[in-house]
Amino acid sequence: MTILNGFFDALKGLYQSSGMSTLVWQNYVMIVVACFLMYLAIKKQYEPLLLLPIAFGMLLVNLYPAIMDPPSTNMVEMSEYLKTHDGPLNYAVTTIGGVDYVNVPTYGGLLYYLYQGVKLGIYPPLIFLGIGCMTDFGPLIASPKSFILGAAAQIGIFITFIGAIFLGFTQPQAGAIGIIGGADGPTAIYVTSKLAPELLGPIAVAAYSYMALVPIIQPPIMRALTTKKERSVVMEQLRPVSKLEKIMFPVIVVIVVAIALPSAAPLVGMLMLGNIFKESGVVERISKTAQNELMNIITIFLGTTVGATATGTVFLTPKTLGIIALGLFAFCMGTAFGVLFGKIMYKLSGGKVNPLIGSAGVSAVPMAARVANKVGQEENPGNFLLMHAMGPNVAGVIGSAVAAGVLMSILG
Amino acid sequence: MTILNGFFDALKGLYQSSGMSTLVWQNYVMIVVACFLMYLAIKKQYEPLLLLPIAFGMLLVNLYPAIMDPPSTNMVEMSEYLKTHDGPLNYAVTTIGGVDYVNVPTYGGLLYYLYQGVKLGIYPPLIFLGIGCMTDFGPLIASPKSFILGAAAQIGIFITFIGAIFLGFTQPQAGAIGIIGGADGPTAIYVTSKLAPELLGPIAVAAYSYMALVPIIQPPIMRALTTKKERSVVMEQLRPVSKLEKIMFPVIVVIVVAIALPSAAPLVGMLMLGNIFKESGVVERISKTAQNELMNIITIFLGTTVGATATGTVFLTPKTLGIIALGLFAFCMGTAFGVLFGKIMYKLSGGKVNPLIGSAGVSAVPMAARVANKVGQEENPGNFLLMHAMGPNVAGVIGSAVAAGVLMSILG
Amino acid sequence: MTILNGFFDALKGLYQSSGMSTLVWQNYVMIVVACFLMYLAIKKQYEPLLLLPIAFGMLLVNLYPAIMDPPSTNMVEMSEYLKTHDGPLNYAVTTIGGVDYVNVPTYGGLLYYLYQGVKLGIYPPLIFLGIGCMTDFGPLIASPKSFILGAAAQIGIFITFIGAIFLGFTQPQAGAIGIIGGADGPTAIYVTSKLAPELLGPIAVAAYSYMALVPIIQPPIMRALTTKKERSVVMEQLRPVSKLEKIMFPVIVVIVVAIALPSAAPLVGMLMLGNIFKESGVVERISKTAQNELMNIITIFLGTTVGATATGTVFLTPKTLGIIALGLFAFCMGTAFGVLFGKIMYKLSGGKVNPLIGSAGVSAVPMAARVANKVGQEENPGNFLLMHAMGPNVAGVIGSAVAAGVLMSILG
Amino acid sequence: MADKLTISLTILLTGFVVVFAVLLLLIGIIKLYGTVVYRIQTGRKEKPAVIPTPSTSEPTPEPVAVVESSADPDALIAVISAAVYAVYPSDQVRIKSIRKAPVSSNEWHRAGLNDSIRPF
Amino acid sequence: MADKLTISLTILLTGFVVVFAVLLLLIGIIKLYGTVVYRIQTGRKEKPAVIPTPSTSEPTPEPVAVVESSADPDALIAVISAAVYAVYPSDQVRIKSIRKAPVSSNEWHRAGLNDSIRPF
Amino acid sequence: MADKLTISLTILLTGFVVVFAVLLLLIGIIKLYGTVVYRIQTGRKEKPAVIPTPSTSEPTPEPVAVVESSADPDALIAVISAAVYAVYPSDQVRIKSIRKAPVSSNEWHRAGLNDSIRPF
Ligand code: NA
Ligand code: NA
Ligand code: NA
Repeated sequence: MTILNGFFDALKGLYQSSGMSTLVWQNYVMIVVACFLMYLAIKKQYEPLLLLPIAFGMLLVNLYPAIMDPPSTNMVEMSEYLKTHDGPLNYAVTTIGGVDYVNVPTYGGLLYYLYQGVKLGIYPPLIFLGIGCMTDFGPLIASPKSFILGAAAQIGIFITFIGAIFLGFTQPQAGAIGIIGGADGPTAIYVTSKLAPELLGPIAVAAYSYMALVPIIQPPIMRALTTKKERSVVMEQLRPVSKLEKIMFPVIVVIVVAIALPSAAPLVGMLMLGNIFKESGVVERISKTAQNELMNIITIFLGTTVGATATGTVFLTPKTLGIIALGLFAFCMGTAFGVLFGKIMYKLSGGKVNPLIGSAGVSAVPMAARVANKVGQEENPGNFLLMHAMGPNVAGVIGSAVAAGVLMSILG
Repeated sequence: MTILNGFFDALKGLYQSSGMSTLVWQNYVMIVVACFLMYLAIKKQYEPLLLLPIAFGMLLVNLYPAIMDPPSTNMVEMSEYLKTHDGPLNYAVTTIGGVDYVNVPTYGGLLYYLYQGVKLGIYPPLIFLGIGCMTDFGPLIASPKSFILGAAAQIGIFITFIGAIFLGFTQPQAGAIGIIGGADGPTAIYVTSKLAPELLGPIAVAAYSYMALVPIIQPPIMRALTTKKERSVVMEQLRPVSKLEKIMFPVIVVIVVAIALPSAAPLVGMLMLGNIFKESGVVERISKTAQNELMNIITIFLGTTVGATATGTVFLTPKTLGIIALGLFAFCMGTAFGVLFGKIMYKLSGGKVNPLIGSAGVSAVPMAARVANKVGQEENPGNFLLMHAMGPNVAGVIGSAVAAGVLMSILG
Repeated sequence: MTILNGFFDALKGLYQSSGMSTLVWQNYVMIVVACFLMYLAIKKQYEPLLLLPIAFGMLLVNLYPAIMDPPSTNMVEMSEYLKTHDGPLNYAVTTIGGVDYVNVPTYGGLLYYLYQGVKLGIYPPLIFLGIGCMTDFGPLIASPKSFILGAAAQIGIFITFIGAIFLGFTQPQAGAIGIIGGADGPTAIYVTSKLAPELLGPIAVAAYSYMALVPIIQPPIMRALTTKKERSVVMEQLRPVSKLEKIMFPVIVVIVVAIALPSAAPLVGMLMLGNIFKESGVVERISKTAQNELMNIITIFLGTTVGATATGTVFLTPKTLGIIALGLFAFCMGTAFGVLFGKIMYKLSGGKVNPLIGSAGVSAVPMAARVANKVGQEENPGNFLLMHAMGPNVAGVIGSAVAAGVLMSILG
Repeated sequence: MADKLTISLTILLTGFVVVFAVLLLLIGIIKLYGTVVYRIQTGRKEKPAVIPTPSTSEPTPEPVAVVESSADPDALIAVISAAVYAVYPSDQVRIKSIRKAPVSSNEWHRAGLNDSIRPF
Repeated sequence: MADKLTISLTILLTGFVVVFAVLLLLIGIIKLYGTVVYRIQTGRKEKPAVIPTPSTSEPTPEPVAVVESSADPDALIAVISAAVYAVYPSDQVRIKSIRKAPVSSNEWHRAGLNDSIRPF
Repeated sequence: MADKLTISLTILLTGFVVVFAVLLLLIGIIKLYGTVVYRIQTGRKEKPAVIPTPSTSEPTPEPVAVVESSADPDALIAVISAAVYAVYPSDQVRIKSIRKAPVSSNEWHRAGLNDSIRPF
C-alpha cells in the first residue's frame, strides 16, 4: 500500500516536473519552427553549418528551458556551513570584511555555460580568427578601390537602423537589427550580444537565413539597377600581389581600424591575426587548427547557444516579424547601394568597372561574389567576374566591422 | 654562517612542504593502486582511453593533493587595497552596497579548474555529442522492438539501487551506484556528479573497468540462461532504412525523452544533436571535429580530473569495496534481464529472435554487441548477430539516459 | 541644424574614444616594437609559432588597451533591481546574509578572458602535455648520466637570480628572470605568472627570442671552453631501450619530482602524462589531439595574451632592458656550465664523453641538440652527436622544471 | 528498515514503468513514421527497389545495396558479405562494391554546400 | 518623433562619413605601400618578370604566373584559365601548371622552420 | 646589501643542491630499474637479440634494429645510418629498412584496441 502510494507520488512528481505540465503553447510552436529551420538547413542546405545548430538549440531550449538557467550562489557563513557538513570543503570561500563565506552553488544549465562565450564576446572574434586564416585579401590589395564598394554596401545598415527606430525598437535594438544588413554572421552576433542580447535569436536566424538566400535576393535587384551594357563589361586582369604586400596588409588594416574605432578592434584584430597566420607562411600548424578544429568547435557552441536564446516567449512576438522584415530590407538596401556605387565607378572609370561587383560588397563571402559572377555570365558566358567581385566581397567584411564599431561606439 | 643558516632553513622549508612530510599512508597506497590501473590500461588494454587518464589523475592527486585545491577570494575594500598597492589594478572589482571591493584571489590547482567541466555537467554531454556523431541508429530504426531489450537491461540499475540502500548508502549515492549498471561511462559520471560527487572516483573506475570486462562478465550469464537451440537462432536480415528516417529519428527521440524526462535532456539532447550532424550529411566539417578533436580533448580533461577525485582518504574506505561489488552485481543483473526479455521475445516471435542479443541492451557500445555476436557464433559460426545486437546496444544508451533521468528527478 | 549638431557631437565622441586621443607615446613605440618582432618572426623565423602571436598580442593591446580590461560586477539588491527591470532575470544571483543580490556585470576585454588560462596556470601545463606526447626520452634512459648535464645547465638560472637581485629587482621578480635561463618557454611563463605576472611580457619575449637565437649564442661559448680534441670525441652508440622502460620512465619521474618538489608537479605531471600517452601506444587518438589541435589552440591563446601583457607603460621601462640583458646572461651561463660539466664527464669517463653535448642541457629542445651536433661536425663531419645530445636536452626540460619548483617553493 | 524497503520498491517500480513507458512510446512513434516514410518514398518510385526480394530467381548476379561504412571497414565488409551470402545463393549474387548511399542533391545544392564550407 | 528623426539621421550621416573615411584612408595607405613595395621589389630584379605584358608578341607559348590556389581548386583553375585566355591569344600562351608561389627561404631558414614544428 | 648577498647565495646553494640531488636520485632509480628490466627481458629470451654485439664476425649483411621514427624522418635516417655504419664495418651490414618496433599484442588485445577507438 505504502509502496503503491510512493509509486503514484513518484509518477505525479515526474509528471509535474515534466514538459507536459511545464511547457506553454509558445514552446510547442517554437518546436515546430525549429523543425522547419532544420528542414531548411538539411534539405535546402541554407547555411547548414550554422542553421542546423541554431535550430537544434532552439529545439532543446523549448523542450527543456532549464538548459539555459543561470547558476546561483548561496554564500553561507563558514561557521554555519561547518555545523551541517563534514569532510573536505568542496566549495570556494570568499572573505568579506574578515568573515569567511562558503559559496554553495546551484549549477546552471548546460547551454548557459556554453553561452558565456557569446555573452562575453569571445566566440565571434575567434570565428573571425579562423575566417582570417582562410581569406585571401589579394584581390582587394590589387584593386583597393574595391573598398569603396565594401563601404557603399554598408549604407543599408544605417538606413535599416532608421526603419527599426520608426517601428518602435530602442536605439540599441535598432543598431543590432541594422547590422543584419552587414551580411556577416559573427559581426551580427557580436554586435547584438553587446547592444541587444534579448534579440540574439531572431537576429541570428534572420542573418543566416538571408545569407543563405543571397542567390535569390540579389539577382533581381542587380538586374533592375543595371543596363545590359553595364553587366557585359569585361574587367582587366588584376595585377599580381607580392607576398610582402599580403603580409603588410593585415598589420596596416588593424592599426588603422583599431585606432580609429576601438570597439571594432576585437573583430578586426582577430580577423587580421588569422590573416597574418595565413600569409606569413611560417605558422601553418596553428593556422590550420584555427581555421578547422578551433572554428568548428566554436561554431557548434555558438550556433547551439544562440539558438537557445530563442525561447517561445521571447521569439513569438510581433517584434520578431519586424526583425525578419527589416533584415530583408537591409539586405536589399545593401545590395542596391553596392550596385549604385558600382555604377558611379563605371562612369568614373570610363566603363572599365562592371557595376555588378558592387553587390558583392555586402559580405556574405564568397556567396555574393559568386552571384555577381553568375549574373555577369548571363550576359556574357566568357566573362569571369569572380576575382574582381572578391575584392568588394572581403572589403565588405572589413566595412561591416567598421560600421559595427560606429554603432557600438555611439549606442553602446 | 648566515648563508649556511639560510641554506638549512631553505632545505627545511622545502622538506616540510614536500610530499615526504605532507603525504599520508593512504596516498602511498593510492599511488600503488594508480600504477596497477595503468598496468591494466596499458598491458591489458582495459578501456585505455579513459582508464589511463583516470589512473594518472589518481596518481597526480595523491602525489600532490593541492592540484585539486579550490581557489579562494579575499574581497578587500578598494580604499584599503590601494594603500598598499600601486600600478594598474589587476583584479576584478565587486560593488556591494555602494562599496567597491577588490577581489584578491588565491588560485586553485590545475586540475581543480579542469574539473569544473565535470562538476558543472558539461563534459559528459559533450562526449555524448561526439558519440552521437559516430552512432548509427539504423539497426534500431529497422527493428524498433530492440527498445524493449534496451529497457530490460536497465532493470539492473534499479535492483542495484536496492542493494546499495541496504548496504547503508544514502539515496542519492545509491542512485549513482545503480547507474554503473547502465554500462555507459558519460551517463554514470554525469549522474554521479549531480547526485553524489564524493563517489566520482570509485564509480568511474568501476564503470570503466567493468565495461572493459564485458567480454569476460557476460558470456557465462548468457550461456546459463539460454538453451543451445535459442542461441542458434539465425535472425532475418534487417530492412534497409532510408536517410529520411535516420534524420527524423534524433528529432523524435529528443522531443519524446526531453518532454517526458527533462533531467535527461542534456545527455539525450547532445547525443541526438551529434546524430543529426551525422545523418544530415550537410555539416560533415563540424561532425568530424565533434567526434574527434573535441571529444579527445574532453576525454583527456574528464579522465584526468575524475581520477583526481580519488584521493586516498576518499577512496580507501569500505564504501569503495561496496561500490566495486555492487557495480559487478549491476552489470550481471543488466545482462541477465536483457537475456530474459530476449527469451520472452523469442517465445512471442515464434523463435525468430535470438535471445543473446538481449545482453547487448546494457550499452557498452559496441563491445556488448560483439560479445553477443561471438557467443552466437560459438553455436553456429555462420550466424552473424552483430547488426541485430546493435539495435538493443544503442537502445541501451537511450535507456540508460532515461533511467538516469528517473533517478535524477526523484533523488536529485 | 539639430542633425548637424548631433553629427558633430557623434564625431567628437568617436574621436574622444578613439586611439587618437587615448593612446600615449609609449603605445606608439610598442606598435613599432611589435612590428619589429613580427619581422623577426616571419622573415628571420625566430620561433614564429610563439613570437608571431606574442607580437600580434602586443600590437593589439597597444592599439586598444581595453582589450585586456578586467570585468567588474555591480551587486544590486534584488528588490532594487526589479524596480527598474522586467522580463526574465538574465544575471546570476548571490545571497549574502539572506539578502539576494543581482550580479550586474560589465564585461571584460576579449584577451582578458583568454588570458585567464595563463593567470591560473592552465596553459603552460597543457602545452607540456603536448610536448610530452612528442618527446622521446629514450636517449636519456639509455644514458641516465645525461641528467647531470641537464642539472648543470640550470646553474645559470641561479646565477642570473643573483644578478637580478643586485640590479634591484624584487626576489620573486629575480626568480622569474632567472628562469629565462631554463630555455624553456612554458616553464618560464608558468613561473613568471606565479611569481611576477607584471613581467610576463618582457620575460616571454626574452625567453623565446633567445631560444630562437640558440644557434648564434651557443657555438662561440662552446668553442671557447673546449679543445679541438674534446670536440672531436666520437661517442659510443646508445643502447636500445625497451618499451617497458619507456613506459615506466614517466611514472618514476613524476613520483620522484612531485614528492620532492610539489610546486613542480603540474608542469612535470602533465609532461609525463603526455609521455605515457605516447609510450603506452594504446591511446594514440588522444595523444595525437594533445600534441596537435589542443596544443595549437593553447599556443594561439597563450602567445596572444602573453604578448598583450606588454602595454607600453609596463614594457618601456629600464627594467625591460635589464631583463633582456639578464636573459642573455642566463643563456650564456647555462651553456657554459653545461659544457664545463661536460668537460668533467670527459675527464671522468676517460675521454668517452664529448663535452659539447653539455650545452644541450639548457633545454631549447631540439635546437640546442642540433647545435651540439653541428659544432661537433665542424671538427669531424662523420661525428653524429645528435642522439647523445638529446639526452641532456630532454633532461634539461626536467631540470628546468625542478629548478622552477625550487624557486616557486622558496619565493612564492 | 521499512523506509528503505519503501524507497527501494518505489524506485524499482517507478523506474521499470517509466523506462518501459518511454521506450514503448518511442517504438510506437518510430514504427508509425517508419511506415509513413516508407509509403511516401515507395509511392514516389514505380517499383520498390530498396528491398531486394529473396524469392526472385534472377539468373544473373546483381549488386546489393548495403549499409553505410563505419569506423572498422574490414570487419564490416566481412559482416556484410556474410549477411548477403546468407540470404542469397552465392551463385546468384556477387558483391561488387560497398559504398555510402550517395547524398542526393542537384547542382545548386552542391554549390551551396561548397559555399558553406566557408560558412560565414 | 523629432527625436527619432534626429537620431536616425545622425546615425546615417555619421555612419556614412566614418565608414567611408576609414575605408578611403585604407585605400590611400594600401595604394601608397603597394607602390613602394612594387618599386623596391622591381628595383631588385633586372626585369619585372611578375607582370607579363600583353603587348609583347612572343612567338612561343610561355607559362603564366598565377594566383595562389584556394579551397576550390577546380573552380579556380577554370577561372584562371579563362582569365588567362581572355588576355592572351590562346596560340601564344599555354597554361602549364598552376602552383602556389614558393616561399623563398634559404637552407638555414628551412632548418629553423623544421625546428619550430616543435616550438618549445 | 648584506640581505641581497644572503638571499642570493642561499638560492644559489639550495638550487644547486636540490636540482642535483633530485636528478642524481633519478639517475640512480633509472639505472636500477633499467638493469632489472633488462635482466627480466633477457631472462625470457634465449639469446639477447636486442643488442647486436659488434664483436661477432658474421659474414653476411644483417638488418639492424633501430630507433623509433620521429618528426623528421630523413634527418633521423641519416643519423641512424651514420651511427650504424660507425659501429659495423659497412661490408658486413646493410640497412634494409627502418621501422617502428611493432607493438606486440595478441588478437584479443587488438580487438580490444579497436573497440576502444569507440571508448564509451
Ligand atoms: Na558586410
Ligand atoms: Na545502458
Ligand atoms: Na632547461
